[in-house]
Amino acid sequence: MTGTDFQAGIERVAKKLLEITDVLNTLDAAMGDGDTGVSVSKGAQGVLEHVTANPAGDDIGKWLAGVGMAYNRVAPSTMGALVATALMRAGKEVLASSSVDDIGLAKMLQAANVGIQERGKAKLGDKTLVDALHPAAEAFSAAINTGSSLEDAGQSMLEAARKGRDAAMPLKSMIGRANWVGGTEGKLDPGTVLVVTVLEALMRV
Amino acid sequence: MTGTDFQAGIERVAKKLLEITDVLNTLDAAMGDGDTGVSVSKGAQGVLEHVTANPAGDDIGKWLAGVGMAYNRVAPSTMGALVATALMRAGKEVLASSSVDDIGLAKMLQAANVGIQERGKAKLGDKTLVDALHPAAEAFSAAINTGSSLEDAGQSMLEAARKGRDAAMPLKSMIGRANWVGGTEGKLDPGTVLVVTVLEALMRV
Amino acid sequence: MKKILNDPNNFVNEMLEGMYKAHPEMVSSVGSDLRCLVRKDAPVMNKVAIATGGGSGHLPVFLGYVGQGMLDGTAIGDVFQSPSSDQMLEVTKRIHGGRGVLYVYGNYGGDVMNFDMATEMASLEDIEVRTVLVKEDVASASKDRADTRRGVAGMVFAFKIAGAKADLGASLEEVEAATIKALANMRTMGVALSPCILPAVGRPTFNVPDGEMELGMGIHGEPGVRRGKLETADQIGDTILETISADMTILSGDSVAVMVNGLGATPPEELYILYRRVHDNLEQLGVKVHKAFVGEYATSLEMAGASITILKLDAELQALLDHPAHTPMFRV
Amino acid sequence: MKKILNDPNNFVNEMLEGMYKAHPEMVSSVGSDLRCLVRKDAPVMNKVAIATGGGSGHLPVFLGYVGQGMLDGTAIGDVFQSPSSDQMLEVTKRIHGGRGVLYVYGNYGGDVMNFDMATEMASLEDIEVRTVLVKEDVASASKDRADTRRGVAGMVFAFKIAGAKADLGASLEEVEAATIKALANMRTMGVALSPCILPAVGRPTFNVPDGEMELGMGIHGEPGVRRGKLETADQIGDTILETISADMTILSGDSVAVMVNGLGATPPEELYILYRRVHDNLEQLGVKVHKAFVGEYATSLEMAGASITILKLDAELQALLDHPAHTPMFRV
Ligand SMILES: Nc1ncnc2c1ncn2[C@@H]1O[C@H](COP(=O)(O)OP(=O)(O)O)[C@@H](O)[C@H]1O
Ligand SMILES: Nc1ncnc2c1ncn2[C@@H]1O[C@H](COP(=O)(O)OP(=O)(O)O)[C@@H](O)[C@H]1O
Ligand SMILES: [Mg+2]
Ligand SMILES: [Mg+2]
Ligand SMILES: [Mg+2]
Ligand SMILES: [Mg+2]
Repeated sequence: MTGTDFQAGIERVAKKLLEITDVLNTLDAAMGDGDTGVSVSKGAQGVLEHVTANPAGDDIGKWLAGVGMAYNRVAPSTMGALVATALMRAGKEVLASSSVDDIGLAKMLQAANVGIQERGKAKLGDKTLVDALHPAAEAFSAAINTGSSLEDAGQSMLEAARKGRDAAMPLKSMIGRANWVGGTEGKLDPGTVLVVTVLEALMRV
Repeated sequence: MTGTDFQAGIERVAKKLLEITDVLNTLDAAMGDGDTGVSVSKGAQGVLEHVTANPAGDDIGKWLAGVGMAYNRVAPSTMGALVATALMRAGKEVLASSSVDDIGLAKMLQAANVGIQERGKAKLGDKTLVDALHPAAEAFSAAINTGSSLEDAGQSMLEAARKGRDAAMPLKSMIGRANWVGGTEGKLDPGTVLVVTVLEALMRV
Repeated sequence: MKKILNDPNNFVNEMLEGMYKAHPEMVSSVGSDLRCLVRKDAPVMNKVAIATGGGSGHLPVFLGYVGQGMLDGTAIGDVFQSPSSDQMLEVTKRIHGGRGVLYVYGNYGGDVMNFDMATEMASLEDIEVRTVLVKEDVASASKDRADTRRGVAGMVFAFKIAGAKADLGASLEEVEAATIKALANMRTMGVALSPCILPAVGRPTFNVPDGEMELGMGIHGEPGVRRGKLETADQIGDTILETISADMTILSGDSVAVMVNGLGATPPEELYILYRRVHDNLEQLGVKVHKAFVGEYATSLEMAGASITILKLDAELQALLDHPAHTPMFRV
Repeated sequence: MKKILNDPNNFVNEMLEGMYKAHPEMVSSVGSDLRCLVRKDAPVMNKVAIATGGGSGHLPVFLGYVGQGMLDGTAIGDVFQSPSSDQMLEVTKRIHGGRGVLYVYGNYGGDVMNFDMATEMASLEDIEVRTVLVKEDVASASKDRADTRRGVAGMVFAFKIAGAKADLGASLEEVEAATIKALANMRTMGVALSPCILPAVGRPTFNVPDGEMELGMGIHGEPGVRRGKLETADQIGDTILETISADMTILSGDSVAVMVNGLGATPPEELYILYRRVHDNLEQLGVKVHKAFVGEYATSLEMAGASITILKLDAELQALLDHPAHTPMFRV
């Protein structure tokens, strides 16, 4: 995959996120402060402006890190820091590369996953986006490493993310603002919905 | 009249005022801040305690000034300053006297009236207690000076006070807190009611 | 009622106990009457003493300004009620340092009457007292009745100027003259967005409906010049500055001090938003802001709203404003 | 909504503009980003720099404490939202005086993540950064989970101690150590009586019914330990002090600083009533109050309520607390 592919992927994700801001706000209102969508839409818009002004070039890694920082600048706070960390860590895996193969993609997703966990200190089962991202990254790596096609690996990744999202639903939020609010059990965590949406957009689902 | 008579008069007034505190509060609530009765009851109670501890003696003037200061101490603010001024000015007329004749009484009432007007700067027609007190003091002096009995002079005084109170009713309050509040026209001014009550108590009506 | 209280009848006395316990090095009472509060080091000999007083419920006014370079003492009453003339006299006697006493306080009926009585009593004790009434609220009466205007946050500037002049060793006449000059060059106007609740009453004594404001309302709820829809910060700032400059000439080249004062519940953030507009408007007029005071300087319990005070400065007033002051709630 | 505002979306930037206009001699921005606010004289060379940051809506926290003897700079975000790591980095670079930078801020997820990112980026620029997290709110987690506690008004004491130590020329390690010591000796607990309204939202994001209170509620509405009938000032003071002294030993002979902090709409009068009780209780325990801070130090817009912070002092902390400080909203 080239820089152009990455830029197209980022743009697809950003546009898709702009479509689900209301959903994210509603989910967050039920168990947080109701602003996930507000923050994500600021971030997505900022990213679209940034990539228009700074198209991807020869260094995919550096470019991705720049996209992450752009997101954090326009939409800081929790989600901004997590998104920026994910993109910077993923980018670090492919610094100075002008194209990335499937194994590289798997490493990037794992790096993003590890980075988010290091940054946010959320554990599996704390009912955060980690509950969707972690199994997805694991499934994708496993599939790629056992020789699956990108398409198939992507499908396993998506399935794992959706399963993780649903499995987190009955849990109680243990971290972040949702941790203050009672009665989070049985509600969808907006972060897990966001992860599934991002992966779907990458997969053009 | 001796010190004992004055003390008895002051006690009659204080007890009578304690009976009408609710009426005063209600009147003030309609056109001020609703605390005339609160303040008057504090003052009357303070006066009763003061005269019990400090009975009237040979110097009626000094004793009256003391009663006025006692009132001001327990119930300062507008009414406290006016009452204290009235008693101090009345007392000044009979300093070092152990008894007072009818002409002396008229002078005392006039001094109180003038003192209150100097202190409060309210003019006739501003809809304050001056509208009841001023005509009462004038009527009493006129009657005494033309040889009326104390009883008859007192009756003219009371009549003048009541007429003054009623004449002020349709007016608009021009001074004090009532001046802030709209729609005072047509309402009884608590200060005029207080003056009539005080004079009635002095006359044992 | 959203108040942290014990018995509402003890509101004033318990607040005072808290003040004495919190600032033992700065203030003390006159004898056992907590409501007569003076500088710890009173009387300061050979200095004109500055006294004030009035009802409680306006902190930092009055107690918060007692100390070096500002007030020597104050007598305070119940919430929004005058103290007694006796109390004012006690404070006066205690702070008198041999060069006379200046009373500086707001133009409210009960306060004026009681301070006037105290002045008469002080003269019997051979203490010379002069009075400067603070009445800088442009909204409270038209210019031809300016003498009946109320005193509001500008009181704080008056305390500062009088206190500094006295601290510099001036005579009673000189302190009086500087304070009168400051007041002639000072105007305030405010806006109220919500009422306050007297602790002993337990409900608002007046009302400002949600989404409305009353321009020019007084700090006890005295009606203002206009009740209407809540305007923007910029509109409020414009209106107030226009009203003030219609009442007092402010010219290009003038130097001013500005106070944007919160009435109690309005956060500092909003006060700075208001200040921003006032600053820009003054700048456009060619007026220099020598010093800005943004915060809570004279309040009405938990009333929401703000007032803006403009004080035109000459060299003397500017120096007096910048003179050091050190009190429990104010520091220069 | 009872707010003096223009476009709610400009709340933070217009507030900042007001601050820069009001205090031009004390603060300036880093380049054109108003949300990166530093001392006018930054960088102070050969001094450890102190930085903080977090969401807006807590004035005087954070901006009001930037100045001599306290903070060198701060990055602030939208109301109750973290600033970006970029902004923190910009502030860090601008204030670095060659001896390292100490981050002192409250333990909130978004802030921690962004400051951690800024730390990583600063290290790439060869700036040594250390972090001391403020997490002194006893109500926010039990003692065995003390590491997850929030930072509230005690932040102000932390700024004061760190700032004074740095002002005295100490090294980064020494400043860090003094700040850690202060935090180990500090506990806060608060009570909320009414919610606050985010300007952009226009209605309360949580609720406290009239006549009720929430003991231990956080400054963004984080739930506390008990929702119930509004208690008296004395009961509230007793409960908070008991909770604090169950968490940190306070012994007869100890010397402490006390902060009774208003959350926004609670008048100073009520804070003094609360202080009175805390002072009496401490006195009964044989504890000496070295200094009392009663006022608004860390707020939540127009929330009604108060918090109490106790800081145990040794000789070093006492000297650092008394060390001069001069900032837009705080002065020692
Ligand atoms: N420490 C964390 N690690 C990973 N994800 C987190 C963490 N804290 C919160 N989240 C995710 O962030 C989402 C909320 O995002 P958002 O509403 O933007 O943040 P905020 O809590 O600052 O309002 C949650 O649904 C959760 O999935
Ligand atoms: N300046 C004044 N001179 C004479 N009487 C006055 C004056 N101001 C107010 N009053 C009288 O005082 C009464 C109100 O008394 P009170 O309620 O105790 O005072 P306050 O206005 O301080 O609440 C009015 O009804 C009026 O008669
Ligand atoms: Mg949220
Ligand atoms: Mg009244
Ligand atoms: Mg306040
Ligand atoms: Mg406030």
